[in-house]
Amino acid sequence: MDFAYSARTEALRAQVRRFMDDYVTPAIPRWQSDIEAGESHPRCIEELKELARAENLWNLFLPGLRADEPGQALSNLEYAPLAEIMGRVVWASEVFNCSAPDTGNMEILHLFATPQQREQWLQPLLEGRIRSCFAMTEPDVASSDATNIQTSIRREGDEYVINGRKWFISGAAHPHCKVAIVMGVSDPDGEPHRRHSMVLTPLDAPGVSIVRNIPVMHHLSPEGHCEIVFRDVRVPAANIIHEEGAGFAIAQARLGPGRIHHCMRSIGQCEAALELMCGRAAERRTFGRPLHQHGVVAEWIALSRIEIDQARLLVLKAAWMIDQYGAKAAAREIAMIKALVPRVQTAVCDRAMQTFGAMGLSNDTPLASLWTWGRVLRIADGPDEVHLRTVARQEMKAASELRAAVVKSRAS
Amino acid sequence: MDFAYSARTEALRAQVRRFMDDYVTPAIPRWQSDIEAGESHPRCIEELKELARAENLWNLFLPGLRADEPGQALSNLEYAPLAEIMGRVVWASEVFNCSAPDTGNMEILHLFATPQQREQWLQPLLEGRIRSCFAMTEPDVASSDATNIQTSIRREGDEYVINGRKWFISGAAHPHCKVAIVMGVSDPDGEPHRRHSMVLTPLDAPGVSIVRNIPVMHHLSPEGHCEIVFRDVRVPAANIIHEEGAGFAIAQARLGPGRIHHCMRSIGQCEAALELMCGRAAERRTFGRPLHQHGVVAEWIALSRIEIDQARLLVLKAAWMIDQYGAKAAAREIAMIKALVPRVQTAVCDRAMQTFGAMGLSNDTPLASLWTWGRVLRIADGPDEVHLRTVARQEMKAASELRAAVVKSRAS
Amino acid sequence: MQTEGALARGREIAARVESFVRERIVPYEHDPRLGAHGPAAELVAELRELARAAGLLTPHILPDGCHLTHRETALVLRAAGLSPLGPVALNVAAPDEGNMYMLGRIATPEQKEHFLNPIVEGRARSAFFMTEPASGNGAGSDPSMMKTTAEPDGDYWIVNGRKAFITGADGARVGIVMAKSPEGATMFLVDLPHPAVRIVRVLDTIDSSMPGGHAVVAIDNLRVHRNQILGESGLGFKYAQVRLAPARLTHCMRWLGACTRAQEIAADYAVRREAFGKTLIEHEGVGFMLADNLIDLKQAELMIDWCADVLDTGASAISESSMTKAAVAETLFRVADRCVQVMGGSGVTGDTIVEQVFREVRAFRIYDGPTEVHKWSLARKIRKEALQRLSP
Amino acid sequence: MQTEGALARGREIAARVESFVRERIVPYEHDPRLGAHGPAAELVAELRELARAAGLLTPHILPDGCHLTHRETALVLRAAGLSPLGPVALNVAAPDEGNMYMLGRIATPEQKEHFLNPIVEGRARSAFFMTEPASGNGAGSDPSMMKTTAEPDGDYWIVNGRKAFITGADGARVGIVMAKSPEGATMFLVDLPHPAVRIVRVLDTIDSSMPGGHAVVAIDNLRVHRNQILGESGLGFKYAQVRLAPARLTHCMRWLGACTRAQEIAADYAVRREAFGKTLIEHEGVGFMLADNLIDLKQAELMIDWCADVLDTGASAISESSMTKAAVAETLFRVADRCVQVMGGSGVTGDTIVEQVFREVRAFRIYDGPTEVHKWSLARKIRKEALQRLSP
Repeated sequence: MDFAYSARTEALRAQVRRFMDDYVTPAIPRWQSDIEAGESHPRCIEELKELARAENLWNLFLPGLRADEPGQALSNLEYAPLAEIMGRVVWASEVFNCSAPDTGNMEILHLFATPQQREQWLQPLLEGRIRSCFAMTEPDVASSDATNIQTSIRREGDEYVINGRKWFISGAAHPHCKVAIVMGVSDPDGEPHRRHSMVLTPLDAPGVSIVRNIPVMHHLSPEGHCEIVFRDVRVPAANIIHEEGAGFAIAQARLGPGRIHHCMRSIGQCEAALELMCGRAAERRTFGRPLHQHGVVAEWIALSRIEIDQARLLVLKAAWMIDQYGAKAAAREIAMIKALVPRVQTAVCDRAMQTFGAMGLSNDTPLASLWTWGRVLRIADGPDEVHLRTVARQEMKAASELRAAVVKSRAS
Repeated sequence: MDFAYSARTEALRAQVRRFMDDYVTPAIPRWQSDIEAGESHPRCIEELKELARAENLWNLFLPGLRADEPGQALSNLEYAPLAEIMGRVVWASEVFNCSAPDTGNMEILHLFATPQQREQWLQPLLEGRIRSCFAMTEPDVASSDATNIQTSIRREGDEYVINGRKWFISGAAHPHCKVAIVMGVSDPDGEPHRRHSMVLTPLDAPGVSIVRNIPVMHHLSPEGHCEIVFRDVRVPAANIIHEEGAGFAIAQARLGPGRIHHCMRSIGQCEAALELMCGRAAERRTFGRPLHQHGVVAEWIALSRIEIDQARLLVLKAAWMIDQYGAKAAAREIAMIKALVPRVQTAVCDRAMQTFGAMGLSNDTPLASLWTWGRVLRIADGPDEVHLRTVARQEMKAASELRAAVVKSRAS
Repeated sequence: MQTEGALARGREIAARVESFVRERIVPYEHDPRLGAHGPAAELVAELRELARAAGLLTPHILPDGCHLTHRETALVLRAAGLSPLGPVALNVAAPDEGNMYMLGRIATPEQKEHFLNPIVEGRARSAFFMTEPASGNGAGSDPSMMKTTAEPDGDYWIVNGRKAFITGADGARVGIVMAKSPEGATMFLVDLPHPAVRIVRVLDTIDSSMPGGHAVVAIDNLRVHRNQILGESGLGFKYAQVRLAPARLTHCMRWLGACTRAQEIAADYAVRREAFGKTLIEHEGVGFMLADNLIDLKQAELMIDWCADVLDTGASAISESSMTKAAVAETLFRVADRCVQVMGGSGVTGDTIVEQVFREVRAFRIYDGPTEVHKWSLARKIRKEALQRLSP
Repeated sequence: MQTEGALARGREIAARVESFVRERIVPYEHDPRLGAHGPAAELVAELRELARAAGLLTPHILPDGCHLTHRETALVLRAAGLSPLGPVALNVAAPDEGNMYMLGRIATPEQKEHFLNPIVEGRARSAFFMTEPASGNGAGSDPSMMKTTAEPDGDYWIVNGRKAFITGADGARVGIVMAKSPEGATMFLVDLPHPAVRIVRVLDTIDSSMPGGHAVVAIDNLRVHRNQILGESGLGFKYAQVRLAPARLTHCMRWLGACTRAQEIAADYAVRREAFGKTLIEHEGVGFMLADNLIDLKQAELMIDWCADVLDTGASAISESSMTKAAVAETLFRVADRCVQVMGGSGVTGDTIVEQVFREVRAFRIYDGPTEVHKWSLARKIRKEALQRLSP
């Protein structure tokens, strides 16, 4: 057991931190003014991507990256602390070609793409030339139970015909977004976990319409959380991922590393919020003393530090487990961090907002926006309750095995 | 970074677990009936001590243990998971000569004992022939601020004369308890952190009287949490520990590893409580289904697992930091776990009690007693608030250093 | 909702009860006759003699046998609860208070004469034998799973079964035993002690305010005359409902009183004790805990008064009392927990009642229906109402 | 405490308000004229025309200028709050409602005619210029640190300063400006817009219910006639106290209404939506959240009614309104948070008002005194009372 980052990780952390300080942070005002001018893809992003790729800070999320693919292959444990640093600026991951949902999509394609799919979609994604989205959640059913997904993917000759409605499809409004991985029912009469398939669907295919970019917590993301209707959309049968009926299994597999990334970015946001809170507590005086000398503010700072450090350790442990034993063996840990980290983020940001008073409600700090985003994460990708249910089931199973072992050892 | 226990630790965990299963657990009924018969030191303890020493499971808590001293020297990180296993049975630590407050006292003596003190007190303690107590807390002042301690230790010729009242002195009612390390004021006019000294005080010295064994949360500990009056107690000047005025510094140094031990034992108790909760949830049915299928119980199980795993990681990290960088460098982490772990323990035990319903209020399970003990730990050795204050101060300091560094790097 | 005027009677009694408890009962809080299973019989008798002399024994029942309104009872029982010994001294403690309420409404004149009057006069304690052991799939807190049986035998009934957590059974002179007759759940009034009603053991529990503690009881071939059936055979659950909501609420009232006193003790401690150069209460961590308590105590009081008002309209207040019991038990536990924390080391010793109140209120989160059972039934109510709203 | 009878008038108005809001105002909840800085002026005018036609505009002020009692107001404002648009439509929204209350009590007949009547008639909005920017060590929420000055100049006063978070300043026609005169804090009534009162910017904040949003304002050499002083020079803080407790409380009333509706929406969603083979509400995790809300909503209601009763006795209710504001804001935030969680993805979109109510109530935990400031003053009160108890 060793709680120190490896030398390689420390070097990468320093490099990413320096990159953020030198290039990303100074670009924030440009990014902001482009966005305010209605630009959905600020120009600075492409410039920064070039710089990042030149430093080989590229595709850091993909442990299986091949030598002939651009970027460097890191383990989940190596990548996690880098995601934390990137997470401090909401749009920074894209600069390193490490942004969701592309990361998860690239993982899937890396595992299952046919040579043609690889050339058509994976290669451009790895090179950061296009972006992609993942169309799973549906407005009409509780999608945290993936077997509920209703969109139909019907085979007709050499094509699949897609009909359905999806929402909260992140990234679909990005001007580079060219393709969606659509999950739907291909075999309505099949066994529940073999009913679904995933197909690569170009966003410019006839019948695909982005109905709206949904404001989430009053905030319109430039990349979008979109509602998309698929009406008689036809794609070549060759666009199936892996095989018919594999949709549910792929969806399960896809979630592990992606959740680690999300959680580590959230940890970075917690650290940013705590720094802001400490700064405010040092500067602002009420009732004759600085805020940090008010016991309740000091307690908030301490609790935030405890919660963040604990959460980080658990996320890192989950990353380590995926590296060592695979995502399936880490299923319990992954569910734990997914239920935990957004709660920590909202708690830390909430305290920071309260420390800032009315200013904390405004966009003069990033806190209100981080807080609402944390609140969304308590629901997105399955609400807390679903993940807690998973943890409880695993725990009950482990406890019953333990009881059985005790009974057996007493009998022997 | 590596989250696996070392091979040596795994072997020791297996050995301690087996020892607990083979010897300690089966002795619980004998221990219980001896206690109920009014015996303050059940006979089984001495038998088990011999067995443990024979297996060299002895003095595992002391990294600095010398080759010529009994037992084996482990690092804090190696010992922590063993303390977790021992902690599941409240009285088990003594079997391995690893029980508080002797561990902390042995640490101090190991560092500072004169040859005579070593022979008279440390050697018998290391051999488990006597026990000791640590007399610091006083009823009349808030002792979590150690500079408040008022007991007087006055030099008179070749002797110190001790006058004062102490309470919550753990272990003082143990029949083998022969000596107290007493903290008091030796130089009332000195600089606040140099006013106090510690002296070794035999419990049979004239003027020492154990006024009462205080029931804590309605529970009378056989080893005692005692109130002790020192009235004109005279001890040789040679009984001073280290030097006059060193009391405060020694008290600070003593706390680090001891808190790790307490916290890891508490983690073991949390695991025991969670196991009981899962067992109950599997067996008991209400409103037509087993308890674990009630969402609220499942949620309790999941939250408990998350809280325990997080807390364990933070305690292990603190142990690792003490090993790597010393207790002082780990001060923030030690304050964090002291504020955190008793809260986790009371939360987990509270849920387990609630799962058992009325039975959870009775002594038919150990839960009520574990829960009340956890509640005491939120106050003993400094209430949560004091430790959170420490964490907040360290965090404010770190944050202000960080801001200064940013300003400096921008200026350069 | 009741006007101030209508509450004057209750206020006057409550004021006298408060003075009595603070002046006469509080000094007994360190009496050596306080045991793990509640105050000893001798102590109970001594305290009641004081209350009798002060004209305050059983103050919520008027000389004509009428009860105060629930709102008035709230005032009186809060005052009685200012000491954990107060309710026992004044004869407004559980389970007697609930039993008197139920017997007053359902018992025959002869039954009242024989069973109720001695309780009202503070000369006898009573116990309510309903809960059954959970192991072996007994009823636990789910009364529909009751296994104790009553079989007719001429003018008599023969009762057999096991009961658990029977508060005050040890030392009670009146028993109300719930059993399943061919007609359904039925209550039997029994003179205790009785050779067929055996105290198997008295549990060691974290609470310690109730005389006789909580017992596991075996009932073997208990023979009861049919005159001793309370009301009618088969209507036991209906009668239990009569007792249910008011008894939940009186627990809330008493523990509100106890927590009010705990807050006083903690605040007094916090203005005297110093740490790090100022009094404890000047530390925000402590001051805010006491401020939270102030708010929580007020919320508990308001919920109790609201539910009492509903009961005083004659409604059964099943869901209102569920809301109140769940909210008040959880709220008061937080209050007591904070008082312990404010008191530091003194908070975990018996040197003040804060430690006891903390344990008692922990237990209150479970007895009379754990918080979760109440929430479960509230969720069902919400579901029913939403469905009605959607398809009226 | 008030009898049912005395509340009949309030109940009748509240019932009409509730029907009006549900039937006429709710359909506007997706109106495109709802912006980040509140509903646009045109929408406000349209809604008020509906209320005027229904005879429900400014329903808490009677034709003779008298106000309903605070308890009655609670009933009416809760009903108005059932939609976030309701208070604006009915002209019972902040800050106008509090300003009308204060002007009604302090303004001269001439001032009422000129400044108050247009507000009461729903033709003008008003703003209360008190809070100052925190940076530069301005007042923030601590009024004793006020830096805006008023200097006498013959029959006129010259006012200079910076104000922050001035709700509704953008678009207001009546301004109440607090400044420090040689006598102390003083309030000036000002016709707006005015060239000397410049909206520096309107903040983007997480809430969006209040027309005009929250503005940063620069006041440069504003010249005001002495007739426009509200009451007397130097008594500004005293008048602010008149407004203080009632305005805190009406916020609580309105948001209680909004959260009540959010709970309805969440419950309706939870009985329709299915997951893992049953409706959401049948999952305990969801059912218990809704049960907790049921309890919390009742507690908020009871606190509000209690504090309103205290105000209706004529007391200033400073500490009662602190308790109520702190408790209700935190309680309602938990309620709104659970509604969001129950609604899942729909809960974070604007498809229902749940998302907005959640944001609004988050802001409410800060404005009108953050929870911690109220607890801080409650802790002082507890300290004072404990010291008195110990050495009377």
